[in-house]
Amino acid sequence: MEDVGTETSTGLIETQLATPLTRRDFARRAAIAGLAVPTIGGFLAACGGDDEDADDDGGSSGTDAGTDTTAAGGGSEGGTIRVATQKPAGALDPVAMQDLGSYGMLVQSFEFLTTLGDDDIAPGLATEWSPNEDGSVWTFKLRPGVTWQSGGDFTSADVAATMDRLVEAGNSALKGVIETGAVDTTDPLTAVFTLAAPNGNFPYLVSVFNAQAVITKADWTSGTTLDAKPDGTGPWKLESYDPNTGARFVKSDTYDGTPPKLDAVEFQFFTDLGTQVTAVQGGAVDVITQFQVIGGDALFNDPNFNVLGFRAATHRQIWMRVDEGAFADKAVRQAVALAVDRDALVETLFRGQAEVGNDHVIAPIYPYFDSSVPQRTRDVEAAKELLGGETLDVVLHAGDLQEIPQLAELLQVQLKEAGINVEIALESLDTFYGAQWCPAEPAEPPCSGAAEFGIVDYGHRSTPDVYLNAALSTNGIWNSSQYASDDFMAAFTEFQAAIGVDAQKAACTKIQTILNEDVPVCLPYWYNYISGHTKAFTGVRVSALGQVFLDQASAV
Amino acid sequence: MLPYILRRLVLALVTLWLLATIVFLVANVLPNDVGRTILGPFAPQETVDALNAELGTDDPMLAQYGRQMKALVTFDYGDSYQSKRPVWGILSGPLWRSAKLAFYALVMTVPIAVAAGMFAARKRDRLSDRTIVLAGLASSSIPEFVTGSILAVVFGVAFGWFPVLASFPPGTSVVSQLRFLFLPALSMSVVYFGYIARMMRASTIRALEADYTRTAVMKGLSQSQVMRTHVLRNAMGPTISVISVQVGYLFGGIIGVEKVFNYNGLGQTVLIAAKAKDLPLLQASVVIIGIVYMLSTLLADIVIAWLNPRARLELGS
Amino acid sequence: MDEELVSTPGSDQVVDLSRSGPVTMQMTVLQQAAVERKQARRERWQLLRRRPGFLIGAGISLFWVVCAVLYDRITPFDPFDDLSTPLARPGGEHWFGTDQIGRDVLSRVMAGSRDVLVIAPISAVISVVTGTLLGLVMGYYRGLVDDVLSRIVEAFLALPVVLVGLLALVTFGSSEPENGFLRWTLKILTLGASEPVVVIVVAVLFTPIVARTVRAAVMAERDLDYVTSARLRGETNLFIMTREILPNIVGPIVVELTVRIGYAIFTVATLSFLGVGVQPPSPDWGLIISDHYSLMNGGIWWPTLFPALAIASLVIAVNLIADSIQAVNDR
Amino acid sequence: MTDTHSPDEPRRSTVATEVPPALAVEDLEVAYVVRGIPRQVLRGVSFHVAPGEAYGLVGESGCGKSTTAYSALRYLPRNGRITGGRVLVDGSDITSMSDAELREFRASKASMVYQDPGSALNPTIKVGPQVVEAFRILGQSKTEAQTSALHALQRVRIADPARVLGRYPHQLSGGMLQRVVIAMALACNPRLLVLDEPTTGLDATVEAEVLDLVRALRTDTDSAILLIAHNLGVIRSMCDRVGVMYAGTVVEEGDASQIFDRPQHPYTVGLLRALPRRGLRKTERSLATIPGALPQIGADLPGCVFVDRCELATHECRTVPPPVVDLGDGRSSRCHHIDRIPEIREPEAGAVVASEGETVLQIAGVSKTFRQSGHDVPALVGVDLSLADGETLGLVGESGSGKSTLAKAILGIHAPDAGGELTLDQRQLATKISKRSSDDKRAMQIVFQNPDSALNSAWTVRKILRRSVQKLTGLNQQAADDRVAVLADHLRLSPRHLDLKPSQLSGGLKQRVAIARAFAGDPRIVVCDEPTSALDVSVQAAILNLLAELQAEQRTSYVFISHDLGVVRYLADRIAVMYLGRIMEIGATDDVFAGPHHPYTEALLSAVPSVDGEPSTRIRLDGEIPSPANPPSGCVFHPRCPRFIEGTCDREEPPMVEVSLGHVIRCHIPPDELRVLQARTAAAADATEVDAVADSVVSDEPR
Repeated sequence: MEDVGTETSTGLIETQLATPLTRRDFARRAAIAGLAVPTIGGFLAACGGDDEDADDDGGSSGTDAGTDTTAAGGGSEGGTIRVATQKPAGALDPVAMQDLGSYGMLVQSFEFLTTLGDDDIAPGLATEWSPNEDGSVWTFKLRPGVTWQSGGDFTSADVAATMDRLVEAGNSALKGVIETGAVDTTDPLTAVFTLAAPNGNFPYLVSVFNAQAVITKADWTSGTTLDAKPDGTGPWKLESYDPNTGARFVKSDTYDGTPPKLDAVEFQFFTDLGTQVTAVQGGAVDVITQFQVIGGDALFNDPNFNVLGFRAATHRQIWMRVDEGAFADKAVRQAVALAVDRDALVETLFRGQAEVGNDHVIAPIYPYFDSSVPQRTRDVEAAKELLGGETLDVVLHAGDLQEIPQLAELLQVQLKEAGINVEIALESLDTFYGAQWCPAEPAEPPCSGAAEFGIVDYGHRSTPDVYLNAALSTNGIWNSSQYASDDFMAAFTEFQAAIGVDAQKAACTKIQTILNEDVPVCLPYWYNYISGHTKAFTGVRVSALGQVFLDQASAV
Repeated sequence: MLPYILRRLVLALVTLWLLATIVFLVANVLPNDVGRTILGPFAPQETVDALNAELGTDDPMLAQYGRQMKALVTFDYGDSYQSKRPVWGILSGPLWRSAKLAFYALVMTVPIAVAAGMFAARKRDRLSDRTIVLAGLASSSIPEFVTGSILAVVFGVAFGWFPVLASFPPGTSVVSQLRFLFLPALSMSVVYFGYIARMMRASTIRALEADYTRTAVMKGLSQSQVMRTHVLRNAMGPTISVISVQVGYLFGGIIGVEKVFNYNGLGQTVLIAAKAKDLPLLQASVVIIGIVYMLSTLLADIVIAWLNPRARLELGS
Repeated sequence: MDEELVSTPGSDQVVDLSRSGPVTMQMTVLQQAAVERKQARRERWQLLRRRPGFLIGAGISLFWVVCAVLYDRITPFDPFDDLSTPLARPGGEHWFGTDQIGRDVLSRVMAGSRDVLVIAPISAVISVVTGTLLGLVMGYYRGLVDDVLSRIVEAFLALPVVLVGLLALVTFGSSEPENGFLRWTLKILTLGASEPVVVIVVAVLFTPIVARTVRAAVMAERDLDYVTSARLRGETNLFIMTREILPNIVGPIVVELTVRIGYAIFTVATLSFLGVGVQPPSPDWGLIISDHYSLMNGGIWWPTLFPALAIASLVIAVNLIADSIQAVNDR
Repeated sequence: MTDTHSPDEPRRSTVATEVPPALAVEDLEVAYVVRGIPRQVLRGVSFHVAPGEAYGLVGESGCGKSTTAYSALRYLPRNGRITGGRVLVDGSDITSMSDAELREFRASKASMVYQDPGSALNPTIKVGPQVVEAFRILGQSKTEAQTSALHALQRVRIADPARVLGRYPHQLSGGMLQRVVIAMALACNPRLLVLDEPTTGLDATVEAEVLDLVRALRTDTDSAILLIAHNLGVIRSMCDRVGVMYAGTVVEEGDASQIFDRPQHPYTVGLLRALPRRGLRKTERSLATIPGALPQIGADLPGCVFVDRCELATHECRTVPPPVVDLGDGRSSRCHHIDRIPEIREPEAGAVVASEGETVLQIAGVSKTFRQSGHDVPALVGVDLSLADGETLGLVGESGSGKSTLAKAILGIHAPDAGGELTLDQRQLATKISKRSSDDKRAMQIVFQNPDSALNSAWTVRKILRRSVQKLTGLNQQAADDRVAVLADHLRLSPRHLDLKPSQLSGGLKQRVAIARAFAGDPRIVVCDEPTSALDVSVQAAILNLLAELQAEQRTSYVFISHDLGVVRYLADRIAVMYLGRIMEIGATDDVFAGPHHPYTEALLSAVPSVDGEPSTRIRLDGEIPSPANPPSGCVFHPRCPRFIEGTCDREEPPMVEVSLGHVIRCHIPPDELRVLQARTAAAADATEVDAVADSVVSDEPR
């Protein structure tokens, strides 16, 4: 429950960027905003038609956001932008927050050392950074002249305090990477990180893709919330906050960067995606942080709406327990995978705004994805054969989130043809995470007490490490299928140790093959992150983590 | 009058105590294992036990009941399981917003529905009466969430006359708030209309058939004079009384409407709390609605007494 | 108003015995009496049948009952497995269009009557049975018993149905409770209805409302002289309540039953709209609406509108029947 | 305070042919639409009322009296239609008026006063505005209307009109309310005043006041009065002319005294003979009854409407509608056989013999105190009574005098206060019914006033009777069935009736079933609580005959409660007069009626309007019965007593004085003195005119 508990696509956000990658590599999987598409027709033509094209578009789409920004130069001064977002699930505690709604709030006031760039991470509170030879010590030069909204200059002491807090709270991205006291603060404008182990990819771990890594003031304490103590170094200052209705940020007069053109940002909180679309249509809000293709037709068709859509690693896993029950037999798991009609799912649930999955967690957007591993396609006869003519009665557990209920229903129909009778047990997300999926605090990983068969949602990650580590590793904390495979573990270790895309790809080929064979989880599709804003504004940038950047936004 | 109100308040306290007891039974006793309820069937027993210990739900029933009663008396239901904030703090804002919405809906409906009910009674069994009766029946038969969705699409999206979302930004002027709340209030209004108009029609017919109405007609008063001076006052009483009893029921409608219009009232809060199995929040909400119900019935009785001196006499005794 | 001015004067129903001449054969006489009684019943039925409201209500209800009984056998498509183009507009093959995963909305709406037509009447019947018992006791004994029970009833009345529905569904879940006694009770009471918790919640919360109605009816009856007469010949209270008074308040109880069914339908639909109660792929009307209402702003109105109309039609139908029965009762 | 009145006076205009009538009803036909079918209720009603004349309509319920009255103001129920004929008020035809004309007509030319004044005024509005409204409608300004309202109340002899105007209706007594209604009705000085059962439901003493008032007001208005009453005494004492209605037709019309003394239609004859008139006792003869029942509304009646119940009926009567036979002097009758009227037989002498038996029931010091919102309300105070085997004890008194409470105390429905003793056949009786043995339960039963509520309408007659038989006698099923058959036969219920439900029976039959039930276990005592007051006279006669016969056969004792002194006098062997929970006078019926009476008895007796047209002594009582919660000091009757002796009556409880054997009066005035006083009053009755009472003003104390 603590990890999740929100109706967002990335209920499980714990970005882990442990793999050394070059900046160029990163850019290809950054999944940064904004393929701007005016109509659904165009959008479908661009993305639905050819995955590779879409991928390329996605890559260049980073510049699309940049184009908006330059265009914003001609935008008018002043005004307020209204943003529809998921209601924050918990308190706005930067250290402990776990959901998109909270992320969206925090990034308005706080900054990261490295932030969202056009095609890579870009300088944030750090103007430049460099590692030592083996990548075990990283030196970040800090931006001078930065002041806190509550007064005082931003210094390396703030960075050090923030990092200590994160380590103490067990931030999973930094866990094992740094220890407390890792930051040397001798020079107020230089933060020197001494890592526990060499890591070539460290700047990503303190970027926007580790949402909890916002830099807070040295005297900040864990548990303090933004609304209790509005502060930050960023462009916006929290003016009012009501956990139920929304929040309002105004231009911060202490911000050292280019002052935002807009006067204020207003967030309205929603519990329901559908009403957000209605809100945009009715002119109640200008930006929608995320919406779905189904139900979003109105926005795709709206000539005054700018759809920001991009490919992401967001996906669903249908887990099957390998240790006991109906799915202990690998043949049954394979039968399920064969009975699933992935194309139909992609078409029905996403109108093509998704890519079919192949039962492993290496997303096609990752550079090391091996497209040569054969794609599994539907074969009901083969599935029946695997089941040996037997029928199977199972209960499918799922949380009520976005398209998951429909996915469950479609699976029910599809599996029935192969002789697998599925009963659906749909629960609210809270119940689901509390009950059917891995309990909050597994006494003994892996994931003691998960249901046999279920659907769980995974949010976007810049690398597949979390998926591989938490969901599939022996004793992984979210290993709901209780998967334990030495072959897989070996391949995973190889992937982590690998330097460079080619080596990583070689490891991924193994991972893809092993998982396809063992099918601890069936992965029906990867789907696109879709966001957007009305054309009354420009310069809006979003990330796949529900973060909206409005410092460069302006009214047209 | 005052002793009557005092006695009613005392009775209300008794009712409140019973209400809290019922809620306690439903939430704590019947499920037998609150921790299991919250964590679900797959959670390991140690986790469940730990949660029960944390929540105090493994204490003897009597101790738990004592805590509940203390919560009722001190108005302190502790912290929400979900957000770890005090329950009353979470509920006060939404309660106020829901009250505003419901009141708006009532103000919007009552005059029209009362007029329609009286008109129908006057035209009893004629086409206009049948039309109103059927419209009332239909309007109170369509759940609020359905009406709300349709209204949102038609007036909010297609015509763009009203905001489709009820959540107005802080600092919105009252007039502007009325615009924001118009569509949700209207969706509730449609259902209220059916209730009130039908009730009003029935009690108007009763009043029209009463001897005093005959006296008035025989005096040579015009029909509208008779309706205004003699029938209205007498017919309002039963209508008010029935509506006040429906408060709890009508609250169910608010939940749906608030969901459709993303209005952060009590309904939304409760719905979220329910899905999160946030028992303290839910229990407190039920008690709040209970208080609202009792206040509204009390208010209704006072209004009725004001309308009808004979009722006043009955109340006095 | 003077008796003779009432639209159906009492004299109209009085069988005029004095004019029928001397009675010779007792058998024929008894038969005649039976015929007369039957006539009275038939007359009531004819009165009912002559009301257009009743006919319309009965017609609509019958349609839904047929749908519920024959279920997927009469639907044009399989309401669960027959997938075609998602969200196809109404027309041609799919009169009511298709839903978001491509099932025929008409078929689902037809099949969707089953849940509601099991849950609503069962919960209404339970509430009427328990409410009647409670109301009898309250109205008959008055005094302390009534005071105490009235307070409890009042407390229940203060409970918002939907909210308690949420609370109960949360605590018990939509699955069967762990508690053995409860599970047993639910099984007995709900006759295998698909959603025992919903049934019980609705039944429990409607009980006090019924009890109030019955109490009022009993209060009116218990002061009548036939009750005094029964006490004078030494009848037990139980006998007086169940054998003397109860038959006389059947009218309002029947009306209450129909009205409660209407409210139960409404409540069940609301609960499933709010996302508690039923499980997919149930074609429950509230669930279909819940799944699709947010699509309306995209112009996809059919998967919301048709189940909504179904709910409305059934509630209206039941209420029309209730109104008609009441009108005939009041004669 | 005392004065006399001859009810046949004044008779100003018998037939004023030269003056246009205030009300002319011509061939009026009215139908009610029942289930889509129009059913005729008035079949060509015609009569005229001259200005200043009082015209009475009599007949059993359902004969169309009220429909006629309401038609005269065109105020029919929603399903009523005037299908033929005309109603002319002051020369204008109201059947063809537009809505606006009708309103104007009602505002200025006609008014109506009806039964149950308690509901005739709007309970939510003070009396003042309601009276003022009646004047405002005439175009008066607000202040004018207020002054007029004050005058209007003074005119109906309300002592403190300003205070009454500031009251709500529920704060006033029934008599006071009826005065207010009359005041409103007279606001416009109407050409036509319709009174529909204006005194039904009021106590005899209050009724007398209201009737006096109306009579007095007639002298200063020129209004024509149309009076509807089922009480023939009221009609006789109030009206100049009378129309007798049957099945929607006026069957006989003429001068009031003529009609009552020399009826010329079989129906009128039957109606009058059914009444216990002229001090008739059960020992003299049984009462005449009219067999059968009123035809159903809308029935096809090709011949005489009364044919089915007429002794004289011939074939002609069935097929040919009788002509209106003008008997001269304004009299007419619709009968083919007026010449044969004298043939109609008087009932044979009754076989009922007064009984002198053992004491069955002894009541000693029975009191009953109710707790009402924290106050003690004594409803019975130290009542001592005895009831002999086969005897009828009549209980009389105004409402609130404790009659019913006494009956219920005897039956154990309301257990009396501790200290009182009930003895049945020398055995002490438990005070609570639930504590009594089944024999004791069986020994005492009751017949209620309203047979509709007394019988379980969900049960068949057979079930009702069988249950009582089984429960009271403990017989088995077969034996009980046999006994039910015997019982039914006894009560003249045909076996057919047994399988019907009460709602399918007429009022008279229902009451028979109720009596049968009371007799199911051969009771020693039957309490009859106004058993005939809900019934028409012809049915009442049958029930009274039946009760008398049953008593004679089974030696059952009756406690007979009634407000109708004629009925009590007919049936009761002894009479107890109650006031404020106390017995004021008790004695053999003849003694009580002959006097000397207690002043209260005297007032009760004089309040009854006589059908026989005898001039009667009229004693007025001030106000109404006081609240039992605060009984007056001394003699509880003293505040209303016309013979009140200051210093004695208000200080000391009066003693029980034996006038003659078994005739006891609770009064300070010695019997001899009372006898003299009462004789003097009676003598004065012949001399004094009615209008002397006009000055008397009644206080407005709330009930």
